[in-house]
Amino acid sequence: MSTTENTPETQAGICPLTRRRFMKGLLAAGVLANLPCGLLRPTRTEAGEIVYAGDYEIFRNACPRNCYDTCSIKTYVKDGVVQFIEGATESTFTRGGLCVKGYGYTRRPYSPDRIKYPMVQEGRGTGNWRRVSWDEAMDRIAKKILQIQEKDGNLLGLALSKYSGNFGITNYGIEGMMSSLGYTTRLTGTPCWPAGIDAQNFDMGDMWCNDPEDMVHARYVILWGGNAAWNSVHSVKYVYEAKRRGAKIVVIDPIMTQMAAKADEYWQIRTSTDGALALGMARHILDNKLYDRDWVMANSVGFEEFASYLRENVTVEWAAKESGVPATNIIEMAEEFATAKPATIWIGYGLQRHVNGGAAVRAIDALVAMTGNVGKVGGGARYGHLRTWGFNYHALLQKQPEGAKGVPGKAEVKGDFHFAGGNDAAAVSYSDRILNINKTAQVILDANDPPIRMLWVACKNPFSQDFDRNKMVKAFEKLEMVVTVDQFFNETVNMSDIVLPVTTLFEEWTINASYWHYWLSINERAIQPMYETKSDIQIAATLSKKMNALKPGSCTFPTEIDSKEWMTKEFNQGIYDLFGIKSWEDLKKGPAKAKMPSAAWHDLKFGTPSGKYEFKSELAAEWGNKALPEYVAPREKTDKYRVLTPHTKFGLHSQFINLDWSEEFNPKPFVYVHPQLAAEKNIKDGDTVRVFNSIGEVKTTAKLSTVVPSDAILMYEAWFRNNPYNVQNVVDDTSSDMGAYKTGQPGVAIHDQFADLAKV
Amino acid sequence: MSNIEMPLVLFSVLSQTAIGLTIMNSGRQIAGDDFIGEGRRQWGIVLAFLVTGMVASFFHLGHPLQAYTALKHLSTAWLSWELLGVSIFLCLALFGFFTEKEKKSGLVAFLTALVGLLTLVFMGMTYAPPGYPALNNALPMVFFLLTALLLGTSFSAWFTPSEDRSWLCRILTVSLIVGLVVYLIVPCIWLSGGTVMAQTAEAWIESPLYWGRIVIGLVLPLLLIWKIKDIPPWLPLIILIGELLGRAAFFQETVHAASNIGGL
Amino acid sequence: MKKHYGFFIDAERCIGCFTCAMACKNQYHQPETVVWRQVYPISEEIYPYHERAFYSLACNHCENPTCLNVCPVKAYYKREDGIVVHEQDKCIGCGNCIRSCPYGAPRYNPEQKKAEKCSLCWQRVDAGLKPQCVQSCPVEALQIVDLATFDRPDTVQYPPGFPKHEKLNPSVRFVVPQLPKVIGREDI
Amino acid sequence: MNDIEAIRDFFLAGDAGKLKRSYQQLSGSFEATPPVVEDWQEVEFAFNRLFVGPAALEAPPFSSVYLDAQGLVMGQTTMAVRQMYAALGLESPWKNSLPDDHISLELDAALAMNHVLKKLGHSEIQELHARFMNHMTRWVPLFADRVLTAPSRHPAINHVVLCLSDWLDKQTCGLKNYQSAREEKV
Repeated sequence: MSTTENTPETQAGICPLTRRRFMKGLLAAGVLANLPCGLLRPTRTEAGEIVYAGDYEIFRNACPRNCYDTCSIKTYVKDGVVQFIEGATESTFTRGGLCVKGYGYTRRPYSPDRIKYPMVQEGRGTGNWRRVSWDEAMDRIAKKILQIQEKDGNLLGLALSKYSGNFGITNYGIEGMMSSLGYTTRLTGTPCWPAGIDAQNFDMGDMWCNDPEDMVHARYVILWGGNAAWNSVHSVKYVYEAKRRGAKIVVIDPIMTQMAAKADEYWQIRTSTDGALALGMARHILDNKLYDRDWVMANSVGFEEFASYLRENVTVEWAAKESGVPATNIIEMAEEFATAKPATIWIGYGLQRHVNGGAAVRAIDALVAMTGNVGKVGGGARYGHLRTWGFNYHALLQKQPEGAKGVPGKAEVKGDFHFAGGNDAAAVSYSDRILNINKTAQVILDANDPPIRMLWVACKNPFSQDFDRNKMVKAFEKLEMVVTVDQFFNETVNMSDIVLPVTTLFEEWTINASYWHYWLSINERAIQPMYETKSDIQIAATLSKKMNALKPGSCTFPTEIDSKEWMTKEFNQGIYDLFGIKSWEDLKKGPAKAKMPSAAWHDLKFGTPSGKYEFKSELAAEWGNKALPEYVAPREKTDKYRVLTPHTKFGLHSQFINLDWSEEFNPKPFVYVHPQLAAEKNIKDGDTVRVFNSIGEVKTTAKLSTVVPSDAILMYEAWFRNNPYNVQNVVDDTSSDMGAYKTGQPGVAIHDQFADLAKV
Repeated sequence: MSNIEMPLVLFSVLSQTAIGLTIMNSGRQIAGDDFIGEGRRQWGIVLAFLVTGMVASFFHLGHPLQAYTALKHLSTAWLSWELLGVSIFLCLALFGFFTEKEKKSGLVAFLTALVGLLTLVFMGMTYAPPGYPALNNALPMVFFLLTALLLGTSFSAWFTPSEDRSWLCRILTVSLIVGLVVYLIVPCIWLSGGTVMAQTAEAWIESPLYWGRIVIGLVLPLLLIWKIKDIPPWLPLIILIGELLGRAAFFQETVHAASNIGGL
Repeated sequence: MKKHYGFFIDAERCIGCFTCAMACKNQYHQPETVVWRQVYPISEEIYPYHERAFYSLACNHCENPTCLNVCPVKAYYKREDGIVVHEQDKCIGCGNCIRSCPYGAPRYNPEQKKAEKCSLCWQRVDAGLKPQCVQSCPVEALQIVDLATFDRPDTVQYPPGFPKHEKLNPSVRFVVPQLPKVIGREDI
Repeated sequence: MNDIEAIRDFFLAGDAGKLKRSYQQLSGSFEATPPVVEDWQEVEFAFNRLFVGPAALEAPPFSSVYLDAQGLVMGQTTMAVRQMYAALGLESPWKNSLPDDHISLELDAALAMNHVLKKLGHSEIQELHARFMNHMTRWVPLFADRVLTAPSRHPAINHVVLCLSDWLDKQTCGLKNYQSAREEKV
């Protein structure tokens, strides 16, 4: 639809001619029989005139990014080309809308800058690229893999770096591809939310949150350490609705976020002291007998021990001193929270990216539990869930080739989205080598037996997203071959030997579920893949074909796959029942919502060893933490000011910000500095400043802003296509306290970073 | 900060010069001033200014070939009236040029001057849009009248024997002083207005174009006239340069209301 | 009463997410630098927190549109339902509407050398759909309303930060943003 | 081999060998003498930086990038060009995977049109051809300019682009004659 009179013909400088006008004449004259053109071919059919108005084909897609909202998309296609997209109106969560990022999607398949063909770089970083066929690319890769096998007797020298660039279910075929080659090195864990996942597992036996749509029933909502207004825009309407119905909305955050501006109250907390604040509130609730005694007695273990800990170690004054929040306010909120029924806390992922982040989440969980708000509609300690992810993981679960060797013994590959299954435990005598994704640079440098010789990068941009970028440069020097699968050229591609072009969401079949809301969408192939792009599982199949041609039996991955068929293989009766659908085809009519009660733990049957809510968790103690949700001190300052590098509203990690439409509204990065700190440093709005610490520096423009506390520096993580800005230059890989139990590796203390700044 | 709009700078200043010159011509013809033989040359100069300005104005349009359609909206668009005014003015000037031989044509000159004066009013209305709070008033009209006056009088000197120029000198001196006062006071008034007006004032005051217009277009000519007590043939050109600089400031430095949306 | 469409901008709900502006680009694919809808941050003099309150504005479809009045070629017309439409085939690119509109709604399209502006998605409206920006808003802060029947008492036509032009009578109504109670840190 | 076929193949070449082959097939009927190329690998690297990737292209070989307000492919221009091919009864073998307005495909279409013109002198083909050439003259000079001034420009590639411009000039000369003749008729 276009309101402009700018017809395609005037745009291109040509006028439309109906073909039948002279087709007949030409055919009669026999001229078309021996045209000299070597590329163009006679049209196959006598199709009707191309219509330029209306008449769209509509396809179902879903945003596969690492985001709460996982929006269900309606894609309008004409002439085989995506024209525009909308949110699916069938979903009560997205209600026909997407977000600022999602609406930029139409730029992706058709950007002239897209990676189009498999290419080989003669010398990393030289920019000397040769275009090769898929066959040649695979030949090089396969030969390298066989060479590693030959040299080391195993494939532990082949490592996979993959995370959340595409959360489509069939994209787990990348892990499947690695398994089908043998036992390899896996960079596992998650930089995102692991400490909180462990915390919730210790407390409740799983991470499971209420349906965000039931937040409207809450009488008191605390959004703690998360900025929903930027990172889950579709959830905000439920917060508003709760407010309209009389709930009080409180935001606790070191930064005066957009969500904070929309709350009834905003509390500026000292970064990394969330645990102290929660425990201070708990102490007051305890002292005033405002806790839900019946609930605690019936549904928990260890409450008495927790209560003694509070009495002996915690006071409201202490909490006030630690957190910077005045004691009177702590008391007031504790009383309000404890008496509002139901009350809920949305625990953001920001607050657990600390050396004491898991402990803080446990303290907040305890606050929700002791007030009897767990298992209630409109209540809950909301963090995330994977309850709607019960797929077959057909693409993921591949068998190693016969005779494959790895690390002796059985080691379970873990990860937030890693789903158990696959190998028969008894039969397994080898395992993958498991390394920490959050220390990618360090583990590459440290691994020596055998060294990591080859790195496969997919759904990830390590140079933009992994920590300590300067160390990453050194780590890459150690690698013999780097293969990156991506849509756009970025610094990681620049540091690769081979790049493989991957499809966009419009060009492949897959399924997408959310880790937050309860909706499920399929992702249809709306358009033909552009250029020579392939989906991740097609790439796996292509590699398998080559591996087997060079050395039969060296790869168990199928050599021919139909991606639509592979999508259907992920469904099972459990999924159909959960979503109340008869077949996956029902999803072509629109997304479906899980038929689950809206309250997590509604039956109060917890997944903990005791089956109850565990204020005291022996499991936590086993994994090296305190059994009780005790306070853990923040990380010692390593430089003058705290550096916070949260998400920007214009991007999702390294994605979207590079698109031209995005640049229209967000052309360049800034460092946000409180006017008081700026004055001390003689920095004015618009000055170029240097943020630096022992591991590196970032240079960018200063914006003075009172939303940042005066003892912190704020920069949003981002990858711009024409700007070397990279916050990972000043973020080190210090671990957070939890994560190893469920995700295999501890998280990373992204927000426990420190630096100094100076005017350039 | 807006676009310098060079075509509009040239068009407005040059057409206003033509109008000013015609008004002077008409005034003198009515007053019975005797300059036989100069009349046709004067029409020629008027036409030269006007046609150059009009040609320049085409470069301002995205689609110059459709310029004639701009006459369509006489009901509300001052720009349509401006075009109509300029067109009639052009026709009359051409008529004047071709008909005036030996004989004076006081009526044609008078009519042309009248149309010119009206056109100045239309121009003043056209360039006083709500988008520019500092100009959304009578100021553009004042500026344009001043331009016509300054350049009309000074270029008139070309057609006036030096012994007859003293009264021209007096008019020009007074006009220059008025211009100087107006141009110095206006930004000061803006400073006490709303945000966008104040921003406009600051932009003007910080602009070399504005000070160039004050110095070259007003102060320098005043000093020269005071010193020489005459209008030498090159003086109008200096004033013209000043006017062009001033008009460039008018277009480039005036702040648009939309730049302050969200601000007080 | 006659229908008169306008935008209702609830700045209290608005989270400044730019979704509306991007949804517009997604629908109309305007060239670089041409935006029909822009999200303007409200200055700290009005809302004391930097970039935390916004007005999402496009064309205000004024009752007495200056763009229409000043256009010398009659490229603008106002529909019965109040929508101000710019017909690009008539436009000669004189820029008069761009200079004239105090709300910055018409923009210059450097490719076509013509002006263009928000159409209130009249084709979508005619087809019974919401304008794309309205449909896209995740917090229902932006709505299309019929001013003939719109009577929310808590709205204003000229909130601080929005140029007041009573002659133009812009067809917009606002709810102004509120401040949360802020509990600051005691230690800094 | 027809020069324009050589240019067409040059812009579609996937490697140094193919670049060399098509380059050598340029007949030399163009005024400029082709620069001697010592290292074809170097040409290939430059060629990829200009037209292929994986980094952002210095001179995208698609007309839509130059003519569409959007600056991306598969937009209005691509579809209009597709329509032109369809008018001749032709379509791209890479429909919806390679944009139809890739320079090589456009040259191929021009070849087809020239052929039909010669055979038939069909007036409607003449009109189609004129319009298509008009389209090409709108973007090829912009494209050539980008190539000639790109950071990765290379003498050999410059030569091919100059040959292309040359050819287009000759074509449009004929076009002008045709147009003036047509105007007279009107």
